[in-house]
Amino acid sequence: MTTKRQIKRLLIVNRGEIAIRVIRACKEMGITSVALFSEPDRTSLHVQAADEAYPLDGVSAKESYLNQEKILRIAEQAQVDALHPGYGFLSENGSFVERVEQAGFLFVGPSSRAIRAMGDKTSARRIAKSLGIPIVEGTIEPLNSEREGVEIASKIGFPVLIKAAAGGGGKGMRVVQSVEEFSSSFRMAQSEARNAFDDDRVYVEKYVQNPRHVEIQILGDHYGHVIHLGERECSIQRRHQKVIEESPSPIVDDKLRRAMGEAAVMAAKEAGYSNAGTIEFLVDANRNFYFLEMNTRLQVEHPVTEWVTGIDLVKAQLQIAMGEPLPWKQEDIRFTGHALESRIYAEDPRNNFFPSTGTLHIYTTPEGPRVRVDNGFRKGDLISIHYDPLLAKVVTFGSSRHEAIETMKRALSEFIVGGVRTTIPFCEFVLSHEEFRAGSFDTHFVSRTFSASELDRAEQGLLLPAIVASVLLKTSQGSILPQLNHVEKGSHSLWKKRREETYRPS
Amino acid sequence: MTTKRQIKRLLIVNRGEIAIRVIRACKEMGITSVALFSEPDRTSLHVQAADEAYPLDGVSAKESYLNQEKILRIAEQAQVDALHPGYGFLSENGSFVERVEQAGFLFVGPSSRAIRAMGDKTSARRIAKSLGIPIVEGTIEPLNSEREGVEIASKIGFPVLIKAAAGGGGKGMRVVQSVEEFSSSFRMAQSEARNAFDDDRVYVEKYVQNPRHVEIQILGDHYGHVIHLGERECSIQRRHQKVIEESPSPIVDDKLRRAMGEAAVMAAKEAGYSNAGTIEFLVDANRNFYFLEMNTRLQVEHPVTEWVTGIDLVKAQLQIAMGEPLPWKQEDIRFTGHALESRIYAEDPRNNFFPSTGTLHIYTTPEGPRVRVDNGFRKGDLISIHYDPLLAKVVTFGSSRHEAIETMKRALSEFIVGGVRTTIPFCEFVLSHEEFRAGSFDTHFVSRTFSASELDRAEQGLLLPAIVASVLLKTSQGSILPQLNHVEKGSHSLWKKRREETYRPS
Amino acid sequence: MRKVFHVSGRKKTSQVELIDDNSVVVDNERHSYSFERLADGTFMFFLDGRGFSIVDLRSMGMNEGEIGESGEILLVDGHEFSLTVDDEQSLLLKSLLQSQAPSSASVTIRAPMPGLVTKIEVSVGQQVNTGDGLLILEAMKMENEVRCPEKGTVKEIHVGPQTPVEKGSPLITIEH
Amino acid sequence: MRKVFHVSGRKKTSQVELIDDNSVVVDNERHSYSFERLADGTFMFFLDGRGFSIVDLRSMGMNEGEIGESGEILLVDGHEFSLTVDDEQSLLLKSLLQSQAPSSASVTIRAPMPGLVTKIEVSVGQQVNTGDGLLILEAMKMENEVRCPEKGTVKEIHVGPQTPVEKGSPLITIEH
Repeated sequence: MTTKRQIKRLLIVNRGEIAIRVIRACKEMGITSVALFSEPDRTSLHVQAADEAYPLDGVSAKESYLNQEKILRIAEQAQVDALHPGYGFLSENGSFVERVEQAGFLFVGPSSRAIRAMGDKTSARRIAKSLGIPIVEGTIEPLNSEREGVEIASKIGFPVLIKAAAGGGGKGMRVVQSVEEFSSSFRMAQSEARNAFDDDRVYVEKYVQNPRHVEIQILGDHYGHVIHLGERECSIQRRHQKVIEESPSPIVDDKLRRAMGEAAVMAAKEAGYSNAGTIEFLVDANRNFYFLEMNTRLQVEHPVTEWVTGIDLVKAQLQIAMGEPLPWKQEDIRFTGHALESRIYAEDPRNNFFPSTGTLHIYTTPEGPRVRVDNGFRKGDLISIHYDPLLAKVVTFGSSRHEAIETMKRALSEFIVGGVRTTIPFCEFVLSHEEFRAGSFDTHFVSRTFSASELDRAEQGLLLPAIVASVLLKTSQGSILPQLNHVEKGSHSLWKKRREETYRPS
Repeated sequence: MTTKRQIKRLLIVNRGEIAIRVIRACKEMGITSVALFSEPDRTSLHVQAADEAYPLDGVSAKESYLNQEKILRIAEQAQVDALHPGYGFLSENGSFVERVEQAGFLFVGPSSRAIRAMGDKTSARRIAKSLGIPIVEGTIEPLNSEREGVEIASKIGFPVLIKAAAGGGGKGMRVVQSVEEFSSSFRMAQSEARNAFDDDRVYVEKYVQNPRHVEIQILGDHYGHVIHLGERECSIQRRHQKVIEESPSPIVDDKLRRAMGEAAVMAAKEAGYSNAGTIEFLVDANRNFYFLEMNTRLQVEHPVTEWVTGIDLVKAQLQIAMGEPLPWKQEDIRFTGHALESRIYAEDPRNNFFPSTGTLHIYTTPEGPRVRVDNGFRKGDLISIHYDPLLAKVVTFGSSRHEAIETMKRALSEFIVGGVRTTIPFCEFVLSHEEFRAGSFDTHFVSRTFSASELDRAEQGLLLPAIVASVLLKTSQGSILPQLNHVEKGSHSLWKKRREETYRPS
Repeated sequence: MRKVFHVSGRKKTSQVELIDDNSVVVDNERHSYSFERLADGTFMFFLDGRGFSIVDLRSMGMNEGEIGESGEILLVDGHEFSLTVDDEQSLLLKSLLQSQAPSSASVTIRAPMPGLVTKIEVSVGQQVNTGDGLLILEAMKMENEVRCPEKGTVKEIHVGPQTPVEKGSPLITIEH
Repeated sequence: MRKVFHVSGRKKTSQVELIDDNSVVVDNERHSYSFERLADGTFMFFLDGRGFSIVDLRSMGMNEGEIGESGEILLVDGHEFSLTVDDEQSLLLKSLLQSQAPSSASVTIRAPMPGLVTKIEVSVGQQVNTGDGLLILEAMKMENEVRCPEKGTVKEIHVGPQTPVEKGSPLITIEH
């Protein structure tokens, strides 16, 4: 099918943590990494991390990271061998991938044909159905009109989900509870889909009650060999976007893993799929699973699979793209321990998870045992409204799920961000919640258990120190007791005065 | 022997990265961590990381972290249940441990009796010999005089090693090539040993040519159950101190691992040893191994063992100290992948590895896949002459030794320190060296292959950018072309002027 | 002179009196403390022996519209607190001002982030209930619906469709 | 006016001419560059399209005794370089000064770190060879032997036993 071809220079068509993730793989493989950057990103960390960098014009995603002409022109100019799309942006855009292929570059991902077959949600549902893989009830074809949607929704019964055919990452997705809501949700989903994917086709499916969201990672080479790397549990979501993921899933046993894995591999083979991909399933309370969609790219949450399998998925992607056969058979894949990921978004969990913008005045990431940080920013960076609000991912590992959770709590306690609000306190809430710790939760966990007042409760123990510190800061500003607070490093005065007894805990 | 007893509050008798390592374990186990700090350390990271902190008087190690009276008084005052000594300082001081035991605290380490038996290098040699474990030729008893040392050295033949009976970490150790050198080396070893361990007894052993330094990690509980967790290869040393370690060792196969592991377990059992400990061996070119000494504490390089076994050694130490039986049998211990550690010391590799002091003006640690950083400092901290110059440890993992090495090179390229010189460029030299990469090296690797000019050669590709940048910095200081360099963030002027062609690589 | 402060936030007001360089009385309970500035401008804070890391976000230029002159925004171990700190003089001043202010209760909803108002879903004079959609604000590739925080009548709409807004800009005022 | 500089270090001297805001000629080869200051005071530097991170250590207060007025200490991708940068005027001045200086060759060994001199192993007038021990400097719990960098005669000993020394303090001067 394909012959082997080296990648010596790779263009990374993305920004933030995922661009840096790919750059790191390049460094470890001796590949020259070439970055792109929009105007506001010109001094960003991914530009600094890359070997070379080329400017894109403009500020908005559309003008920059979605600008196909410009990106292809840079690929020519920089004489790269291949393009890596990361996730989001152009990663699942079939016509872009086709142009990349036609221009003679390798694309680090599936072929445009496979993306069209599986990346399009409606086409993927058709394929799954044809293979006898259970799917969620709903339309197979995209909706032609709002009216058609209302009719189908009424037939299968509310609540329903409107989803972007080209979608992913929760964008262009809306839950509709009743006929009255349909019209506004339909238009918002269309408009979001158009903005995010440049494709406003949407479809409708039944909204499954209390499901778990479990996905299977697959890897396929250019020679028809496809394996799966087990599952990721992704039920902890806010606004239909994942925020905490883990592998293995607390509800998946060997038998279910095998069944879901086989279905995933079958679907990928049917579509002639190569490279890394993910099949998303809903799992109901009786452990029945339903094909949901396929993400034809690297997932945000790929690190949890990397940690439990020991396989570097980005390096595997690059090797596959170079025409290497997969070095593993299914039986070579072994799972060790438990891995957990927390996504640190610039969002305000007290205010409906609205994006939070500003300057990262303070930005300290965690370190230490069993902690991996995939981070895209540094102190002083500006978080603007132009791009996805994902700042970093914290991934932890444990010999048990309990240990992975305790390590995550410890790691998040070390992650200090000042200047924007983040999902850190929210993740801490989840990690301490009994249901989560017991492993018994579904995709409604957040809406059922979380509110801003839960954060107040969790932070109760910090209120007294906050009160006293606020007075000390206040008096230092108002210069009432200036000598008290701003003890410069190197001065011993306060120190000397302080009695040892001060340190005795109450 | 011992009954179970909870540790709710733990006093950590150390500073820097190891204090933080123990604090992290406390956080993950719900134990309140209590730190100590000398005067210059009062705003240090380990104080900030701990739940509580108590001041020690004075600046020097002797006045502060070695001040037994004061430390025991704080333990009383803070009402802790146990003390963790870390490594160095009082960690192998039998009389301190005895006082801790007598005061009714748990000591997170072996009993004072076991420390006296195994921590004393001469006593440990006696025990090993009695069990039929091969030892390096030399004295069993500490030297009574310099003259006695010269006699014995002449008998077994130069070169010889003078070693501190209470030693560890290369302190109080000297190679002596000839009779002439003996006197000065003897006195320097004595004086260093007195400073470092408050114990100036030294002994002499044959200096084995071209050996490898391989050690076995053991864990023992209070009920006589002892297991080993495989080996660490520690042959990459400068000044007789380890700087890069790994597990597994490239020369240890299953058979040798079993033989060395069994010898280590046998010695530990004979000494009634509990908690974590390490038996150091020399391995010669024919894979014969010789007992060298036992370190009766946590090792600096424990993370490599943690990564390949999945066992958290500090948590295991705490559980053992609480009287828990070991939850593993020898056959439960499985080794996965390959782990590597680079020690980042504030030392100048261009100047004989002399300690390098100053302020950490720039301090950026690595992140990303398969990287663990155990770090004790942050930007702005002052590195003084008073304590050990270890700044941080970078640990990497790979499914193969090759991957662990490439990940380490990538990680070290991200570790940026400005203000003091470090072992980073030296570690990069080792990681790129053919002998190291082939796994064929011994403890003389560094002295045989390394010189400052090797660093110049490795940095050749950075010289042109350094030259141009130095002129740009110079002109910005001299305000010849001020508008050129200090483009403030947010200003687009330079950006706008720059043509895209600027970015085309030559 | 006694240094007494009233600190409000999180549905609570406390009285804080600074006694000396290492003790403070909060709501009649005495606490010991120390407060140490680090090189990066953050603080190491010990209260009754427990350590906390403090970041003064206000001094770093972060200020929400609502906080005002007497507000402090700080991080305590990474958790953000917005508190109002008044001394006895400023409290007196406030109460005087308040007694003279008109008593009509109205609340102004402000933009939680910079963005583009893409649609306004209410009109002036309209009755609104808690949770009703008021307008759509587009930012970070998402359309976010700003919802009504409490029951009332729309008094004023400060923006139009396609208006770009800054964080904290007034959007809609609701009257009870 | 042409901006020409002579940059010396690592056993090499290069001639650098700044042409404009994005090009430079080094030893007759033209290179393109851009130089961008980041929020933390470091620089992002592109030379012929390759990116490098630059830290200006001198401006951060780091200066080795030996570097002098025209020296620059910088990190390039984390690697430290100490280079001497002269323009044509300062070069001229230096050559004038040098021609007037006495020609006796001596080298002063300086303390590589702060520490305590615990022992002096040579005396004035003594012949020393490369690698000979000169004195013991104790720091960071280690006794470090300062060795002789080149053959010569001990001309002056600047310290005594038990003298605490700063980094860069003169220890011993050797004459060829």
